[in-house]
Amino acid sequence: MYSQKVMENFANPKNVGVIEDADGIGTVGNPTCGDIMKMYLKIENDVITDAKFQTFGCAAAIASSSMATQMIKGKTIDEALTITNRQVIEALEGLPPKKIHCSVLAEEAIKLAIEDYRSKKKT
Amino acid sequence: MYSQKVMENFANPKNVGVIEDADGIGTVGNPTCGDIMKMYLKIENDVITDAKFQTFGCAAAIASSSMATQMIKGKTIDEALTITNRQVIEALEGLPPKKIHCSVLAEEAIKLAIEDYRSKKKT
Amino acid sequence: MRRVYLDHAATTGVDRDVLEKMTPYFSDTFGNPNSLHSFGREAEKAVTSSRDAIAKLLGCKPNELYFTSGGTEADNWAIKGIYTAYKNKGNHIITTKIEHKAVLASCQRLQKDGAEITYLDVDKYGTVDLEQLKNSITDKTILVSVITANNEVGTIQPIAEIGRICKERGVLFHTDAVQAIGAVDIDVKRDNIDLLSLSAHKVYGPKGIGALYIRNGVKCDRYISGGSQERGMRAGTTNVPLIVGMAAAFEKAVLNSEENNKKLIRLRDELIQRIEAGIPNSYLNGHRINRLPNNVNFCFEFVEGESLLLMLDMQGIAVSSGSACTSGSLEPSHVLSAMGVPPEIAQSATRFTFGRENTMEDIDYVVECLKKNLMTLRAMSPLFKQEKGDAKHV
Amino acid sequence: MRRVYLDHAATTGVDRDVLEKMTPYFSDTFGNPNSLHSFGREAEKAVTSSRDAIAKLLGCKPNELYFTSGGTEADNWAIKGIYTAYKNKGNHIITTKIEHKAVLASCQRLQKDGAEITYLDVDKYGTVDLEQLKNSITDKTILVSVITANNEVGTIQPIAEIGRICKERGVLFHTDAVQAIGAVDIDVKRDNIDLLSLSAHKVYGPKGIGALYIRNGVKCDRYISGGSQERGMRAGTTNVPLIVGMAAAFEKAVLNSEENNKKLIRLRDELIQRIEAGIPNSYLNGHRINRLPNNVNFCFEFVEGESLLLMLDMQGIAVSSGSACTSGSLEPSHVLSAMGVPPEIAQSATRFTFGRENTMEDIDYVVECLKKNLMTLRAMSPLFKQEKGDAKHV
Ligand SMILES: Cc1ncc(COP(=O)(O)O)c(C=O)c1O
Ligand SMILES: Cc1ncc(COP(=O)(O)O)c(C=O)c1O
Repeated sequence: MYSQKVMENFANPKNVGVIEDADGIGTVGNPTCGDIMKMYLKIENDVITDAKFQTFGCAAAIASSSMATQMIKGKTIDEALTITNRQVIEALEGLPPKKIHCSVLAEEAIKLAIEDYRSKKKT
Repeated sequence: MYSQKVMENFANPKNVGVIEDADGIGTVGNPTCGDIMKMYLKIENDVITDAKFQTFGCAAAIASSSMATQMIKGKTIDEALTITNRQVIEALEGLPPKKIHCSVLAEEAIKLAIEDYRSKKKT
Repeated sequence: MRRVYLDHAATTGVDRDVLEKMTPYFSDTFGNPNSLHSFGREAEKAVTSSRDAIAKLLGCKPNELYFTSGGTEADNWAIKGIYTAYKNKGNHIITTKIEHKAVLASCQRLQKDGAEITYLDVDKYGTVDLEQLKNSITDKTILVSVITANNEVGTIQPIAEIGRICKERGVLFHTDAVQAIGAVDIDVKRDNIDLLSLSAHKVYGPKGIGALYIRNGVKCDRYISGGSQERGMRAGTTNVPLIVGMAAAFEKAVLNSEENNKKLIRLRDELIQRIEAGIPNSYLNGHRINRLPNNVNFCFEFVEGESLLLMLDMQGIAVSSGSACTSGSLEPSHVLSAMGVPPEIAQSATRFTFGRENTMEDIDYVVECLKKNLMTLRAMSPLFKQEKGDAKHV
Repeated sequence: MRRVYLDHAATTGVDRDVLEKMTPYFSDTFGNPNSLHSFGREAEKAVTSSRDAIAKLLGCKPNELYFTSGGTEADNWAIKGIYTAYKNKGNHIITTKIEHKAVLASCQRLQKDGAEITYLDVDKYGTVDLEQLKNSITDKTILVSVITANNEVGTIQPIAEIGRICKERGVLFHTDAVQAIGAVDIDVKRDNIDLLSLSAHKVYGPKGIGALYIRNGVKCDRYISGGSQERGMRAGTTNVPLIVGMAAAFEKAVLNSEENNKKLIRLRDELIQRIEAGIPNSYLNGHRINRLPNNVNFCFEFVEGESLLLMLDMQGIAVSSGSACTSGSLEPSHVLSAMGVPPEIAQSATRFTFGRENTMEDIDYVVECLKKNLMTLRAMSPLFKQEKGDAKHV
């Protein structure tokens, strides 16, 4: 049911963990619905220098987190904000219809983490 | 579905044929319903000395005819009148429920043939 | 004793190659295709490729095929599922007097729930009347169900024309193709078929597996409720080995159909010719040309069918009197009645259906036995009188 | 790679002896049991002796058994067939919140047609409340349907007591015994069971075959309409090889049940004990004693079930998250919800179901992999914080 790429990113997820002094943190999802994704970003000069995640969820959620963090590392925050769940799905070589929402969580987590960074910067 | 006895009486029916100078003839059934039985009796001093049949019908009808003619040969007509379809079924070692009516035809054919004999004798 | 099986329309034995393809899925690759682990995924793979193969043969998409427990379930599902899904639009269904009992009984069941059913007449060859069909369609009509080829007398219906009529009039068209697969060229898109029933065991596949094709866009309520199998449309653990068997059997039947049919038609026409030439008072049932390649069906006057069947059986020959489903019942075949065959003649109907393993020598043997048995039975019949080789009613 | 199959509640492979007994009925003794000729009679004989054998195991008469395409069809038939047959008497059916989807979905279907359904609660071990059952029966109640043993958490219900209550109150009692056959001692007469569903593929029989027991005297409308098979109660060509396989599988399961169960219970209790002793934040689901001999079901806090399943699968271990039918759906198991397990915990439910071929060494391997995987997944989870070997919510 899962593509090879999903299974690779699930079996050996990249960027698992916590950034203790993160500049932005985004948490999406809800354990009663089955998935929580927490994304930590390190940002220097509006460039994402590091990204890590913690995810409670299915293989698709873990793979989406792994893929999304890889995709945004090194990107500017404006570039990162243009990343859609479709792009995550493409990078994963597809997701089953029932699992599309996992890629949406990844997109949302990035956006929330950047928002968090921006709101912190303002204050 | 049929007992061995039924199959024997179907494969090698006894008393098939016509008695040209029969003393009594009984015909029952109806081709549109699937069975016709015609029984011919030769009767001397109220004793059935010969019995033959012609039957259009299923294996059970043919076997019932064969068995019934064997059962009445040598009997007085009063004895023959006591023969029931149950006795025919027993002698055949059973009939499937859907085929019980075939033994009823045999009982009726005997009764009609004897009635025919008696009504002819009266005239 | 020599055994000659001439009841292939009742069922066939599983082809050795087909059985070989099925076998690994009983005990080795035995997983439940609904399971996410590798045992399940291996099984799912076999189901997917079977579905793809069958879809290709029918000219439909794989996701338009739903596996069932056989032709009977497929017919029940099609008729009842369309009725409950569309009854707010209309309660009228058109079918024919010569359908298989699975369709007829389903329609009769729906009549109790308020459905109105039109049972189309057929002519003496068993062909439906297209004018009557056109005239029967009203704005309450939701479904037309016509059997592709009849299981008793073998008559093939003008399915593509019926499909065209239904399409023009905006009603759904279901056809029971259980007897037709491999014998009749079917393409569900070309022929405008909306639903089609299949079964494996008539073409050397296993018993207990079939399929319903439902064109995408047609709403058909699920019939067996429960788990999410078959995309939520038919619950019950997926029958992997039998599905693999069905696909293999259909492929063999459809891909070799030209060759198979040519051989069967030769046997069929030889038997018809020999009976008509050699056995007086015998009448062919069904259409002479629009006929299943393997079907021969005759009435033999003055004789009852079951007796003849059992006599042939004692000689090792397996035939059917009427259809396997109705033999054992007392009424004459509903198909022959609809064709206008009088009941006393219909009683004698005997069906010979050929298969791949039959030969011309089988025909010699069958004709010889037939003649002998008919002589015996007719001699026993009070309806028969031989007069200079000619027979008349008494 | 080592492969350990621990998903026997989803399906089992066909036992070699069973397959051997079935095999001749595919291609050799292939007749249609409805046919009158010798090919048909040979097949009929196999069906009759299979029916006799199964009846004996259940304590019923052979003519109280009807073959179906599986447990799902049997459940659909029982629920829907009783409803349409008795709806003039009453429209109320009582079932439980922890039935198999085949029963639940059938009841939901009937609700659309005007049926009133009471779904009984269960306690935290998954046992139904007999007082609530008694209080729910009204003069409109026609049927009580309670699963003999649950397929997810393995809890066995007090079937004989439910039978007694139903008998006293004059309502019919159906039980889905698909998971229970061989594992639970069943006697339909002693236990006052009116209808009972069975399936072969959970006990090393083939998929796609099952049976419904209907006590003589109970009116249950036919569900699959058509031919006269199964004494007019279930149409469709009789599936001879699979019926033979089912009988052989049931005989092996029931006649050796004591020995089988003893072995399974040893494995079951060992795994439970090892998980409870070795894995923190793990919670056993279901009843500790009234439990299927082969069922272990745990929630592992801070982890999602599918991830764990797929990790174990990469190590060759096949388990189920919830049941095979519901895995793939997004809602947490309806069974665990009914037992009061909070959804975020229920997400992690993992079912291990043993079979005849499993060993104690399998358990060593499974526990080792479980520990490793749980460590990995928990480390990845934002919900989990390790504090001196103890876990707490963030
Ligand atoms: C025309 C037709 N439809 C339906 C069926 C039923 O199919 P199955 O035996 O697979 O239930 C049959 C054969 O029995 C048939 O000949
Ligand atoms: C309790 C229970 N009932 C019914 C079924 C359905 O049986 P089948 O797979 O034969 O349709 C299953 C298994 O899938 C089950 O576990």
